[in-house]
Amino acid sequence: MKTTRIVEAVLFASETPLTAAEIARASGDLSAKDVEQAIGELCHEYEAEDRSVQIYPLGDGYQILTRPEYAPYLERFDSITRTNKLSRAALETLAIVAYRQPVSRLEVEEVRGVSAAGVLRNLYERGLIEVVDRAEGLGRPLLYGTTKRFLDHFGLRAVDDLPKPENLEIALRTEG
Amino acid sequence: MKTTRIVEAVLFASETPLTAAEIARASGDLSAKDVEQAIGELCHEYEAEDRSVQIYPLGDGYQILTRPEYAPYLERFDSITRTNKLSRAALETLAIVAYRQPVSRLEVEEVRGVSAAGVLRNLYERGLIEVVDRAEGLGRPLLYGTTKRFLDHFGLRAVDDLPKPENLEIALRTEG
Amino acid sequence: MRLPTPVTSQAVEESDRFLVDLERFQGPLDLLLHLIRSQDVDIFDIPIADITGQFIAAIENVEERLTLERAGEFLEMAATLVRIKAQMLLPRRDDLLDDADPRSELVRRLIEYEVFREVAYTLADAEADRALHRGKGYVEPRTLPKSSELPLELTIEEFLEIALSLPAPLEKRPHRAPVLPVTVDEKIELWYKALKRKARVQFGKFIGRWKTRVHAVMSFLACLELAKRGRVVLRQDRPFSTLWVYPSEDDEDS
Repeated sequence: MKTTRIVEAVLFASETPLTAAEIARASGDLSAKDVEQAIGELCHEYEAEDRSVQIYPLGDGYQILTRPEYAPYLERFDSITRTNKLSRAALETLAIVAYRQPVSRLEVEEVRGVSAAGVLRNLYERGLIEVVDRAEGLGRPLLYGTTKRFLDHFGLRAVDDLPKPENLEIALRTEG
Repeated sequence: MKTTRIVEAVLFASETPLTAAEIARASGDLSAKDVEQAIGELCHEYEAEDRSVQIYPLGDGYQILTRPEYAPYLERFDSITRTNKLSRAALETLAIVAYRQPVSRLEVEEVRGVSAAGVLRNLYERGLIEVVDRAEGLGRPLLYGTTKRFLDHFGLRAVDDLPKPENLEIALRTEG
Repeated sequence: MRLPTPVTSQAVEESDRFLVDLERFQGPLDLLLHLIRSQDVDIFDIPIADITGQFIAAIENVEERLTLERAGEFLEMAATLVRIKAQMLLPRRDDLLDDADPRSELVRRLIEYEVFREVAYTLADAEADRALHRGKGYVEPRTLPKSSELPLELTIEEFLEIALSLPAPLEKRPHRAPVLPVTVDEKIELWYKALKRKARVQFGKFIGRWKTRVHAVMSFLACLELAKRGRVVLRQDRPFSTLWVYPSEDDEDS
């Protein structure tokens, strides 16, 4: 059985991103490296054949997803997983958590100038942030960080994929 | 956008069979007949390219599924096989609940030495165990027992009909 | 909750242009940034008097629509602005360093917040882009059978084999009330013994010899019984402080 086909079958059957190491579990003869190579070949193949799906890197894993141009056709179907867009408060809070992690509620509130308890709880319940540690000091406040699901939600491979603050247009404006 | 690709995207995104008429909902320009034709083309294409998936008619609908020869590779993934076979962990936990009921999560964990929360939830969702009581003491933990469905499955009338642990070996030998 | 509005008449007129829907803003920093950026003023040299006036005017008009918590956040910023404005009016000493500008901390916060506000926009774009990619299971199943309805694939032999492989059951913990290993009378004897040698005995020390709760309870009941009989005096200065057990004065006679 060809490696590409085995990898394709596994990716096809999964509803969540799988890492190369996880996919390699499909067969005792497979290494994570074999899987990475097979994924590269499959990507080319899907591209060449103009398929409606492609393999996308998400977090440290991969998942087969439909291409963006087919989104309008799928919109017409009822979906249980239709994504609820996050509010601006949620996005700003996530931005702070992503860049400053591990970060406490107090730090988030200092940056945004508003209470953060409700937003943090909401993000936690959606699985976008998690408690990663406790700070030293009074009350040993919880410290938050982003999750794998955060990367998946935004289609990122890693938190480092986010633009560096110094590369943001805004930074140029303040220096000018 | 080619009809075959639209149909492919819709079939991919669905976990259950869809009828041609349902798939046609993807676009106002599509009829069920167009969809049937596209499915025929896709079947040929997948065949010719020796893909690991194929479109199968199921009931009055269609579904993309992995080909049977890839089943052995997928069996290694508990999360992505959708049969109602219990995992080893689930079976062990079920046995503990059956023989020790009413039993708390903590007691199950003491026997198996690993966290039992996920497995218990799984068994609960499968309707094999239920909450029968709350224990006295700290936190009043839930106590689990087996359900009628569990008994029905084995054709037992009551939990007491289960072979006694001391007779288990005999029971296995005589029935096996 | 009325605000003091020490605003120049010019600022009040100006502020009409900035009547804004506060719901649009994430908080006081967001509103302040909007006021600064929309007028193209230098963030490092904020015209604090004007901006303060505009800020207060903006929140005044919608004050009653805000929840107390949100209103408090905006009011706190208004107070900060007023304070900075007052400090700016004080004569500056020559030897004052640049960073002693009363606005500097506010500027730092504004720039920091603006960076994250920008990142949030980047995230919103990423989110929208990701949402165009649909995974397996996106299309809602017609009838997904609940796993509790699917036939179970398990034979009694398989089940029993697993049950057999489990470690032997631990001894069932008895759930009935334990037979009391100690009695009040026994504890009374022990109290007599302990008090004979000492002027007073610490209750905690007395019961510390036994691990189980029943000993503590019986010892305490014994104490109460002895106190009732007038054999001991119990003393505790404050709730939860050390409980001392004294032999009664006339106990020596008995």
